[in-house]
Amino acid sequence: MTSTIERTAIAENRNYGKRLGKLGKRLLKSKTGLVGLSIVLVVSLMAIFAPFIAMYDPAKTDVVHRLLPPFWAEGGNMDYPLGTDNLGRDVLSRIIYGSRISLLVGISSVILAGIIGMFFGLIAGYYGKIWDFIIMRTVDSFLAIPNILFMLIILAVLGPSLTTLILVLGGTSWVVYARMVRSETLSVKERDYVRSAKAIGAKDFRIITKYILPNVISSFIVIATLNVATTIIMEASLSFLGLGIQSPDVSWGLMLSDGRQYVATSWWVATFPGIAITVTVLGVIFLGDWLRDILDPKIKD
Amino acid sequence: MVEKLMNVKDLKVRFKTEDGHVSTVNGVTFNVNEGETLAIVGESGSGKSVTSLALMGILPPNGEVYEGEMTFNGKNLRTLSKKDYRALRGNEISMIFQEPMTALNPVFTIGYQIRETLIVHYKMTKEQANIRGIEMLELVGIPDAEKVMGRFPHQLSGGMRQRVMIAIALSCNPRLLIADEPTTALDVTIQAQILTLMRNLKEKSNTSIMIITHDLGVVAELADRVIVMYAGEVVEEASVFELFKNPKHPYTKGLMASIPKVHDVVDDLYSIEGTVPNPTNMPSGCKFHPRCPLADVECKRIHPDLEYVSEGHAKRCIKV
Amino acid sequence: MKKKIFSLLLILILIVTGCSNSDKEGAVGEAPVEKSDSKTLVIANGTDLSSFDIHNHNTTSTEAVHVNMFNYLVKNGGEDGFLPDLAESWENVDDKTWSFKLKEGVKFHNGEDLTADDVKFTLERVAKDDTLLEYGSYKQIKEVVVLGDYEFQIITENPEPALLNRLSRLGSSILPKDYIETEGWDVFLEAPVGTGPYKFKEWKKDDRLTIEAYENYFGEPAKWEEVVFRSIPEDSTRVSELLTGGVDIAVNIPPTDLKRIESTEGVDILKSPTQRVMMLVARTGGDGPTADPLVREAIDLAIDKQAIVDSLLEGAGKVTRTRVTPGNVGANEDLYEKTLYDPERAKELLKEAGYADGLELSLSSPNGRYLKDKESVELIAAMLQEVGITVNLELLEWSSFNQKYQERSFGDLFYIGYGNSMFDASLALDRLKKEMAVGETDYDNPETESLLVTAESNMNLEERAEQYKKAQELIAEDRPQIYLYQLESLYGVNDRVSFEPRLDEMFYVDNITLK
Amino acid sequence: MKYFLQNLLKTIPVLLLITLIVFLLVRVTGDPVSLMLPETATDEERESLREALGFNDPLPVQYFTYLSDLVRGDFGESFRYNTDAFALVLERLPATFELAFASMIVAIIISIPLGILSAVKRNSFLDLFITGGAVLGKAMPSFWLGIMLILFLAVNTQIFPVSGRGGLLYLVLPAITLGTGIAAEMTRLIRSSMLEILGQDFIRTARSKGLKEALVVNKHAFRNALIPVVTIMALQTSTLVGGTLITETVFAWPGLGQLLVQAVNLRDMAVVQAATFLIAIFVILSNLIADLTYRLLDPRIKYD
Repeated sequence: MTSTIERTAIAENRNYGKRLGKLGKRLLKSKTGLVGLSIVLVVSLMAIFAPFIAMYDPAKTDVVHRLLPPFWAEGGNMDYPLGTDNLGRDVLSRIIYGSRISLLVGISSVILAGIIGMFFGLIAGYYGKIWDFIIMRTVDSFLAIPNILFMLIILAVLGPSLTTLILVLGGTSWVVYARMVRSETLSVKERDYVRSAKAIGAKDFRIITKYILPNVISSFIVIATLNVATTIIMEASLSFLGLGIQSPDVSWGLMLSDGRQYVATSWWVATFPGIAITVTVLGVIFLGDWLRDILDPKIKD
Repeated sequence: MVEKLMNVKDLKVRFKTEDGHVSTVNGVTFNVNEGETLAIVGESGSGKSVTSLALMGILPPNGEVYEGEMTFNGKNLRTLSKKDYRALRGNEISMIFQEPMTALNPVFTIGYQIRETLIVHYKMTKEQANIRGIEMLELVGIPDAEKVMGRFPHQLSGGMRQRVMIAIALSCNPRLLIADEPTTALDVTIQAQILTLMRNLKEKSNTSIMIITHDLGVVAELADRVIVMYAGEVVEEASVFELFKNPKHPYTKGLMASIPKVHDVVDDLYSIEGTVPNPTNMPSGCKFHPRCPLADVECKRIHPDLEYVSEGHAKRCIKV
Repeated sequence: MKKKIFSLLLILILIVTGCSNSDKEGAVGEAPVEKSDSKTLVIANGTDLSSFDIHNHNTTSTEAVHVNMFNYLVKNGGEDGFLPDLAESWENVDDKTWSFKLKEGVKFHNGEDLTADDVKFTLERVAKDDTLLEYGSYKQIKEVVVLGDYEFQIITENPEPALLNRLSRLGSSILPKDYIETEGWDVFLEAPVGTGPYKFKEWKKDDRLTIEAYENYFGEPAKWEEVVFRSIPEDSTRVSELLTGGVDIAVNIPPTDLKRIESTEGVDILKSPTQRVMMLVARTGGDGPTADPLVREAIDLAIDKQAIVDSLLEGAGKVTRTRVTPGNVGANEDLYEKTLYDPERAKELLKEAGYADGLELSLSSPNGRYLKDKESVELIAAMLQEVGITVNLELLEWSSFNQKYQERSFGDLFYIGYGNSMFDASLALDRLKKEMAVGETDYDNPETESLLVTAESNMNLEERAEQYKKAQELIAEDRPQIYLYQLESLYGVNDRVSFEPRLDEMFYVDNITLK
Repeated sequence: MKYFLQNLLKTIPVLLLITLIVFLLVRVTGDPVSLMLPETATDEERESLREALGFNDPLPVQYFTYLSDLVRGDFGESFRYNTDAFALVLERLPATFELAFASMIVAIIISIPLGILSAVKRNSFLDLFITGGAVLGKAMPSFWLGIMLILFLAVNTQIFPVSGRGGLLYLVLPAITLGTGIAAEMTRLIRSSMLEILGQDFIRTARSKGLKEALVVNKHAFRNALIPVVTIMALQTSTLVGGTLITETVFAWPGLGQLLVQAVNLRDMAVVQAATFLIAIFVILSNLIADLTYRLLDPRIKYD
């Protein structure tokens, strides 16, 4: 009996593995997916190798060379290809370093939210009853308060720092995952092989990790990817409200927000980080959409 | 000479996919005569449904007819303007689909869906269309027709829905009715009722019917003439008597062998080994040879033509 | 279907338009100032005024609006001394007693006469109710004794040489006693009544306050029919409104936009010194590096204040070595517009102090509280780095900064800007008194201390001022606070009006005239 | 109706939880007193104000007081305005409602035709253009969009007023700013929903009846595609209200969003609590309404 159950489950997993194997081939056919992946790869490489790529220390100020335009504009030169900001810091170097924190914030808060959401979603879906009730009502409460407001209050109270920012972004967006994981768990739970495994007395932990988790993971990856994009934008919005990343750290959101004063006078200060955000988010969304097409055609949102 | 209502010659249909163009109908030739019932038989994937969609002019956006002729009542369907084609559809040619459960729009009432055709083609007012709609529902044997007009599809059983589909298809008195597996999705007793209904309708009106099925039982019950399709080609054509009495093609024989007894649950019970080849990966020579009990080296090499063995009976095989 | 949707949308749009049109009724000054001869003046602030409870707010921008609707007893005329406002004359009877005589015939906007009872009501409220934000500045007042309809005495707890300074600043506008007592505070806050040249018309919170000329004003008649104070928090939006003629005057123009506005026809920039002086506050006690006066001097010498003013503030600031700037009682002008900058000497001083190999310091600063605060400390950190001081910069959002500020838990240095609404050296130097300095600067120079303590209650005003001047010299040498520069405010002004900004940042709108 | 009531009952624990969350958020840390007094205030002054305002009570006591006040509709007083916080919040509601409503209309006007068009012309250049545009709309932080709109449409070409609330003209730029992100999301959603519906059997049936393509798409397909869209739109309410925080600040729009941002910055907790609570109720209500609409649109779902 056990072997049959396992075989079914393994077969499903293998099927999943097979699909993964085909990814590369199908990626080459999806133009947007390819574009997305390339953007994400380039930005990630930029983040990892920032110290080797950047020409300057992103925090180094140079009052003499402040607000220099990019090299193609009058007065600009190749020493500062994308110009300098109000403190004479090299915009290009700051964008390169900024990718680190923007990605770090985006990815780690999504991972955090994912872990919390996955945990509660599994419990709510698998154990049901009062657990489900408590968790889902909590989820409803969180959903009723706009994320940005939530973050605004917490950050104002705790004071913004890189860590709190990640914690807050993660701690408020877990509900999306909890909901998704719960509903997937509910449907997987009713499948025959899970029922049989339960009937022969397999431990909950084993059932969850062996049968339920693998089925939930693909929707999970898709949503998580798309949420990285949302988080990057959220970080920018929080910077606008003065509660994002704080100097001397640098993120694109911070650059964009700080640079907004210069829109009319020194456009490059804000425009380049703006482009960096837009392009990266574009890449992440393309990648996420493509993952959705490949991994999980069911989910719509 | 019997008048040919629908004439199909060397029809080829292809689809644009990620892997390039894939041809699923590869030169199909047949005709439907006035008042006649033609059955197209084959396993799923043989191209029979695609052929019918091509005739209706409602291939999915990535599909196209790229060769051959389709003439309906003297009109060349391939050069017909969109507007003229629309005027034909649902009016002179209409169609019933395989899945009564999903073929009706879930958010509109039965009444709305039956009136729609009448209003479009006959420019009826809503009231006129309503009267005609109720008539049609009664004609297909729906009790309480007036009430059913106000119902939504999900409130009806599968059999009832298929009757509604038939009523919609017949409401404009079509000259040709294409029925794509009209009974497959229904359970056995309902199947029998629907078949009886169709036979009665066929007797009452002069409508030509093109019935698409993989169920030879249905063929025996309804058809005058049969075309057997395999991998996008016609492999045998004969009158229904001739075919059942004297099947030539090994594929036909295989199908015959797997006829379920009447009222058995129809399922994929064919005794023929293997599956229909994927259109992206067609075997050389005779497309049936990998599954054919008679196949030899020749069959791998030679792609046989459709040959007449007697009046009205043709086969595509070099071995018989 | 499509048609239906669109007609639905059309209806929805009409509803919305309908709503907003009905809102529009009664709101005047909605449209931008188009006509240059319009008798409506529009001023854009960065924040909305906080309240009409004059005792329960402490924001300059709110008071800047109030001064048009209310009056103080006396006006601070700066170099001209104190001038009569509601009070016709006054006299310092003894150390703790001041007697006043009110102008007669002054009427509140609701027609009530102003009497000494109103004064007693007003001043005793703020002096007694410790939940009021302005309580701290008025608790010196022990009692107001009414001697007649237009005569009264103010009794202070201790000798209070700066009483007139207190009475000519926020919190001391005279309120209508009867109106408030019969109608209640809630009504007053919704429909405030004062004695000023303009009376309340409408307040849409976070949008605009509209006031209109009061025909029975006791002084010179109001020059504008209507004055609108708009609240536009986003700097770039405020600048945009100025550029498009939406407002006549816009406050707090970001220095970045200075050249842009100057080069735009029809608008101009006005600079005005403010009471706010930016500084680094150093811990002079304990065993941290800043306890060494040489280190503090080195820090002072290492910072090129003028460069910060020029580059970050586009010149909108004045370097200074004292916090008591001109216009304040006791200002030491010898230290004003002076600065020290000598990085070489700074390096030597550090060597002398035993930090030849460099030194690490912590510096905390609020972010977003003061003009270009973040950029300034970033620049300061870079300058200190040049002489071998590595700065660990801690940038805090204001509320967290404030919390640490109160806990006095900063490290070596923090960056802050103090204002001074009293225009008197006492408030400015209060925090350097030994008792007040504990845990913050730990400043302890007996000479300074004795000067500050005696000056505080010295009723000989000339001698008092001299004491403060001397104290400032000592402080400039000791450097418990390293002064950087006095901020200047930048106003964007439409060419149709002429406007002279004030040191106290008040908008006396009748001093703003059409050209 | 029973279903509706059941759902309404379910919101009670949710509301209770929200009060707790909001209470904890604002009360646990942060000291409003420090913000209310100037830099120069003494510790003594701070302490007396703190005591007077009841911040020295133990937390559970504060929560209980807060809850019982709340039941009576009393959210406390705004420090900033010295008036009843709830009244203040209610006063701001129309402005925010106007903006949110207009933004939703903008989002609908943009997303419905574009979503349908890109689904119908799937994989065409137009589709790529629309989906690319939608992603771009999503990728642009709204404050940035707002500032750009002001710069180009209000300052450089003086078509629209810069800021403030007035007639319809004043509404255009803020509504576009707030509506764009949602339009982008909805366009993507309508597209994928339409794509799924267009592949359904009943669409083939509709075509086989000889209906015009426009009718097939706009009626048969769209009515079905709308069903999931309505649900997601309701989920956007929260995003929409959240977006007003930014948009209102950029455009000096005197609504709830701006009030909230300033209240949070100044620790005007009574206002933060009242506004958050009201927003939560609003979001929950709109979800309930969406649920009802959903049931209305989809005859397959029956009321229990």
